Amino acid sequence: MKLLYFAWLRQKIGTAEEDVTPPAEVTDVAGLIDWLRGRGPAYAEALRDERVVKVAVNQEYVRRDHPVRPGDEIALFPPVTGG
Amino acid sequence: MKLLYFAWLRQKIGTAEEDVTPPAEVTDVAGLIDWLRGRGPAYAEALRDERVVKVAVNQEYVRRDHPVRPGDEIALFPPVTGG
Amino acid sequence: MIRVQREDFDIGAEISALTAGNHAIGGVACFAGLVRDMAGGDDISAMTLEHYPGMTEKELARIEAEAQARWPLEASLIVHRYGRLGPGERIVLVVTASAHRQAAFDAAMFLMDFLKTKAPFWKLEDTGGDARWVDARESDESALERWRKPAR
Amino acid sequence: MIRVQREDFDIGAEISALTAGNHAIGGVACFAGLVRDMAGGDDISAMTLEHYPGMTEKELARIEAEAQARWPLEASLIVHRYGRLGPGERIVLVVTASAHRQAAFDAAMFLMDFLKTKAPFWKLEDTGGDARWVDARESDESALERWRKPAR
Repeated sequence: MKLLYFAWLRQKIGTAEEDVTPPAEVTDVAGLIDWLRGRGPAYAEALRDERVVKVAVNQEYVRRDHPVRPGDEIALFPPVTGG
Repeated sequence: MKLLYFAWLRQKIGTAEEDVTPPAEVTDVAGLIDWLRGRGPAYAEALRDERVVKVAVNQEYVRRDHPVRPGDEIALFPPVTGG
Repeated sequence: MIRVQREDFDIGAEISALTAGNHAIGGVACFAGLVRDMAGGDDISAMTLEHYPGMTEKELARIEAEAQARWPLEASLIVHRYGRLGPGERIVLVVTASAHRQAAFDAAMFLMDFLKTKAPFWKLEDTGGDARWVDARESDESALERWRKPAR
Repeated sequence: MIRVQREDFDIGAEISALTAGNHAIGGVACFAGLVRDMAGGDDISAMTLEHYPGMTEKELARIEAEAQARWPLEASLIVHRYGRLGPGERIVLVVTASAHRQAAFDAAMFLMDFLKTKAPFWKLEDTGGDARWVDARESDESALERWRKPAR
């Protein structure tokens, strides 16, 4: 699946975009975030405070129990501040 | 005193502006309207329905008990419809 | 600022002139009233706006001062036209600028509500052959009610 | 209509293009957001707007469709810029046109409230040497509450 990061999440993780293949037991957004935290201190720090991490799957806002599948475009970003 | 009429009040009365000298017992707006009604059928018809006659003395909205004096500019008009 | 004029106005140019150089402004709300071609089912071919020169300017200035007192505005503008206007033509412009958007929106709504019920303008609709003075709307009067409570 | 672009926009030209020829429009409300030069006491020398291409357009279109469903709008427009912007520069434009003014005002406020909390844009403030991501405001989130009740 394709992961996208924006704003300070992008800066903390150090990349804007990556392709990942999590293990089969990662089936939803919550599981994906847990798995990402284990990928290194930059991920752990960026994803430390769950409340300020918003997630979109295939460009739609989703909750933590939303499924994630191979081929999905999954974006993680802080609360938006446009307008 | 100088009287000004606007919109359909102007059309019904047939003039936009006139100088009048009411008798001494006309001391307020209510008295002036009563006196004007007696000036002819066009005035009586134009001022028949009090509720749709707004009055400004010297360019400020006033109530019926507001004094009228020689030298005043007094405007009578229907409810406004700008904007 | 207030202006009463026969000529048309350019909304973008008015907003630019009003806000130029003031970087404390975070939001600009504006409202423009246009001549509609339908009123109560009759086609309007034109409209003539009559006003009370002198009192109009005073009332608009008074309404603007009231809005400035109620909201932290960085700038405001009211432009109202008079004379003969065709369908689609601009009649009135209200612009309010503030650090934050809600103050700008609220002040613009306030200005429009007061202008509709206090500024001495009268519309004569020409529906082709027949000319008819527009009646004041009950809903415009009742729109004032919401401003009786203290401003936020 | 929605547009996401790097370039500036001309408010007057946008409104004219949007309303041209539609004489059912009686009122046009608009809101423009500008870059303020002060944020929490620090001078902002510039701001960079990052966004999520693809999702941004989808969210703006969804928000606009929701406003169209709630109010009888004759036309609407959202333009949002991205990239680097200096103090006083225009960031966002919302325009709503309706037969009556309150629908136009309400829809414009609705669009701004949703855009502020849903459109995937992020502001990076440059306060001279130091760059800082703008925090989401609690008040923007709570501004949504008022739209929970059914529209007028």
